[in-house]
Amino acid sequence: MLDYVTSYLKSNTTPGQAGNLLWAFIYIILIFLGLSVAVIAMNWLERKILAHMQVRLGPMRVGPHGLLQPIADAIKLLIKEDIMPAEADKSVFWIAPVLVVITAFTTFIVVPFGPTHAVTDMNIGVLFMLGVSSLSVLGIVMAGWASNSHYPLIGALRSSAQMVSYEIAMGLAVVAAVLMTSLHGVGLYGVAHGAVGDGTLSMIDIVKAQQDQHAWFIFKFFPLGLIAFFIFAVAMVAETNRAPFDLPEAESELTAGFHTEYSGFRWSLFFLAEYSAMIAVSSIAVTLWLGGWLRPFATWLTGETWDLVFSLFPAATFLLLALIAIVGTLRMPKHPYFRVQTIGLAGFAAVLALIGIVLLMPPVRDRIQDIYWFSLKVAGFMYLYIWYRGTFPRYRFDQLMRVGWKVLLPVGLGVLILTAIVGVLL
Amino acid sequence: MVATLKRQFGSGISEASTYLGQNYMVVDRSLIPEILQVLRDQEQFDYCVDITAVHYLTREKPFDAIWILYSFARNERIRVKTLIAENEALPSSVSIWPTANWLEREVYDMFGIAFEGHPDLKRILLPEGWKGHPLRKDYGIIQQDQEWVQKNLGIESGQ
Amino acid sequence: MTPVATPFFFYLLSSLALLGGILVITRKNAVHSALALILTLLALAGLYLMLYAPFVAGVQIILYAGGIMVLFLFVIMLVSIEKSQREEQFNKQWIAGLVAAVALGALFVRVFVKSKALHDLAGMHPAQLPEQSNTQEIAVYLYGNYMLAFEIASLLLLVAIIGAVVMAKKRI
Amino acid sequence: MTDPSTYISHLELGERDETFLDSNELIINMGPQHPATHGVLRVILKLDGEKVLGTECVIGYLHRGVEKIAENRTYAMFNPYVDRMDYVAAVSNGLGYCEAVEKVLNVEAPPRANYIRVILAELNRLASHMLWLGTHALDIGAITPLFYTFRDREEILKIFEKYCGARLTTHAFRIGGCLYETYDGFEKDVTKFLDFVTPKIDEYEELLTTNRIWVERTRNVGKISGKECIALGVTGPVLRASGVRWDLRKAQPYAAYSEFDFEIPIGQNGDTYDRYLVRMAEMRQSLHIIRQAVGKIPEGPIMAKVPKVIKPPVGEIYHSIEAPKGELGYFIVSDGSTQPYRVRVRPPSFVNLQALDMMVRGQLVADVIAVIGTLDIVLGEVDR
Repeated sequence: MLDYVTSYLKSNTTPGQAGNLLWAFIYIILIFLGLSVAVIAMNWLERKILAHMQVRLGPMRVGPHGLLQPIADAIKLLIKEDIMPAEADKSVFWIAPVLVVITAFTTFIVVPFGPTHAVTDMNIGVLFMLGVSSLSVLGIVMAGWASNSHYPLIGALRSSAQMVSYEIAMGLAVVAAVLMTSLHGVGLYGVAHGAVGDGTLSMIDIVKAQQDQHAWFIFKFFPLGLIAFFIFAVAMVAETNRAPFDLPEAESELTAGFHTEYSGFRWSLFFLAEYSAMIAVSSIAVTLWLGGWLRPFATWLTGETWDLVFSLFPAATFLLLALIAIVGTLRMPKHPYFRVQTIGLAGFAAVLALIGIVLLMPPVRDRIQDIYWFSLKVAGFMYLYIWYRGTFPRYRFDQLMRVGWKVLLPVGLGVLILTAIVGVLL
Repeated sequence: MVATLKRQFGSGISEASTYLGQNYMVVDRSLIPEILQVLRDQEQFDYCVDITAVHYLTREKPFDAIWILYSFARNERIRVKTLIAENEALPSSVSIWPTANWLEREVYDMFGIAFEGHPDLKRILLPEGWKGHPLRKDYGIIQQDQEWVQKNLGIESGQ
Repeated sequence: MTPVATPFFFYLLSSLALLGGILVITRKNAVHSALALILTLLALAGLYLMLYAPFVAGVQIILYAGGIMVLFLFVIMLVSIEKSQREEQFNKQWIAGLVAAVALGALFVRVFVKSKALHDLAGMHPAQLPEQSNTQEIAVYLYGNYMLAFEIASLLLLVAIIGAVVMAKKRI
Repeated sequence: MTDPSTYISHLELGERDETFLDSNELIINMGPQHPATHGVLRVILKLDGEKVLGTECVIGYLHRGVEKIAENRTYAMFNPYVDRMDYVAAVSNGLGYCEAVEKVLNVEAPPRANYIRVILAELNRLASHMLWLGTHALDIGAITPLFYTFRDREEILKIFEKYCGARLTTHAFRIGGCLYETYDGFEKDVTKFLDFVTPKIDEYEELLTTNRIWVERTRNVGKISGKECIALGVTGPVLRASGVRWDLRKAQPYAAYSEFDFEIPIGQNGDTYDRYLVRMAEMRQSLHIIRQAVGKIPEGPIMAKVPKVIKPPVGEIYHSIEAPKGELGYFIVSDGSTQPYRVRVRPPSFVNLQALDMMVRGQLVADVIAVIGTLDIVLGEVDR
């Protein structure tokens, strides 16, 4: 039994490929927990960042700097009365949020947090992610229809049209990136590296291809990779129904769009699904264009010293966060009313510092690095999402469709064809 | 202007003068809406500022209906006033100024003066089915349609 | 990777597909029928996976469940429920249906028996493609051997798209 | 110009496009509780998919019978009530009422009072436009300008509070002038505010004016021509954005407006984007007016000689001012007693709202929101 458990640790494939059910299960649990924490953190960060963009403070009351606010919100949502409209289609109304959450979480089994840190690797990895995330639109449509009310129905119609349209542009951008895996042409660094080979749809192999070609695909065949990435970056915002493409839940038009009639726990499932879908599509973008788990400047800053420096980044990040928390603790008002909060924040700082110290240890350091770089890149995308929301007005439906069909689709096709031509010629 | 109008409508214009620098004229009920049409087309009063009414409980013809008009070209206002009796309808001026639509509805709502030819004459501020017209002088300030309130809001009156 | 509990998943997915199929024709509410159809399609995708054809499975999910069925639902949702509830269903001729089903079943049985006999005769086994290269194999066949047929099919689809646009739009 | 008389609010009028694939017509109730109807406006929309075939406004949810109350209060007692109509521009409402009563009394406010009135009214116009900008942008999906405008509007409200003790429903003026003398440092505060807010308006413009999504969402949306505006009685920035250079402050100057030099900004297309630009320009003009006024407030009394008991002679008067939303008129009938016989308020929001149906026909649901926002209605004034 112990052999079974430890045998995997030495392997260099994912548990799914190794056929190690136990570790696959452990990974699933870890990803599930990690995602939940990420969504909670996202909730707090979004409110805080948005607030600071808008000259506000954001949540400040529940816990120091509102750190416990998302937890309080979660508890509130869980103990809220469960309301189902009398005229709703009960079964469909019930299934819809579950379906949305399942699809949002299922995509993560192929997300490679590192060369071995994924539940499994499929040879159709990207296709699988796109396919499963395209199922989430079904949940939204079902939710809108089952509510048996006009605003949700319009929201659902908008959402289905929008997601089906943008999936095409998204798919074209993805195909361009997949094509690049087979084209070992001259990379950014002028290193000819093999001939035209087999392409791959597997998430891990795509990142490995970027490693072998010494170029993240965003820089490959400049500017083709960049354009494809841009198309994907726009389409993914539309896919996840976020501002400025948040028409299905445009609050000023459709009150809350497809989830107008949902409340409490069911609503929180939609919330959870939305944020994990955001993380999922960001993961695709990171994997396909930004080198997945690869650290930045992997080809320029080589050598053992640089490896060491970059491997210290995760610990440094946590120690920096701990430092910020300590400064926050010192700056807390000295009034007795804030005593509990001050102690709480100090405790939080201690936990962060502890994590940072643990991350300093060499074995942990090496295993955690891939996950760190991957998460950092995804976090960058999450910040972009919040930034968009603070900056842009909302598109109108016909304009949205125009952007999707008349701009992104032709450009995507052009990039695909040019990539093929350039790849073969070089 | 008054002279030309008087020539055109004769004794229909019973009074035309100025009070505190503001022009007004009192016309006969029968001249509405021709005089309004003339004012818009010939005298360039192309902007109907307001339509309202005043209730005089004791008078024989208890209502004053008042049109306040403005001319962009002349930069001046004029008030056209006519006296009408209880239950007497006025011709609608929606075809002259589309803005009259809601204004006439409000007059109907508040005074119960009907406008003939109005495309959609119904209450505007008060709910459908409300009894009484609040801006009439015989409608007390704390009076309300108890029956409506009880039926639609399910409460005893708030007073 | 060694397959786990293959018979169990086979029977599970098959029964889900059958259940979905039965629900499609028995539900009065068109939206429920469409959802049941999605269940069938997903179960079929699972069966493809078991046949070591992940690419086909992925395409099945993306195109059928994620694309076409969404458009189906899009149209169905616009039809008011009350109207569809009152409408007469077309599945009343169950005798004819039964006969057709029995005939089809007999055909399947015959094919199964016959092919089994053939296998036993020639010692043949169904071709088993290695899992890893299945996608590449499909690409080779699609864009190599059957290039012409593939392009003709795409032309046909293009014509269908244009036809649909023409039909749906009043003015062009 | 299409004959505006056809734009009358019945849902039956809208003809729908016959398409081969018929989709259902939807009747949607937008409001009275809806995030984008600015209060308790209820709009019944008839939709073909997302296209608007017709609208009908149902109003009156906030009806308080202000005109009836006026008949049962003395002239001075009614003064605070007018603040509650357009509560985001209470100063303008009070100014209009006080001037109307002064007119029927035949007194004139002293010049110092007039200057204070102009400064406060223009500050209030700024506050009103800021609130409009924030909520309008929020309706279109840009959430950030709301907080910026509220931050700056706060400074205006602070000045109001320092001047008269109230922030929103100020009751700043009295019949015959102003009750309060300017406090010490009033001019300094106002000048400080002017210096503070001038770059802020550029900040709003930076966020929106050249933002592609904003331009696409507002350009050619809710178009209305100058002629249609006049026919429908639409006034204020909406009229000016349609190219009619008409502002009561210039056309029939009241208070001390004739002494200041300012422009009337106009637009050309009469679409939502032009209305946005016009209002932004108006904010700058207001700053310009305040800057001129604050430097030269004349010395002297702030109250005219008004009898303790206000008893105007028998007569009727109509007086209107340029409120932030358009022409705000008061028609007062005096029967010689201490109470007005009849007060009629000509509310700009009420009349402007009538144009909604015409402006949104054939456009999309999202445009209805944009148009409601751009009309800048306040339901307290629509319903009175």
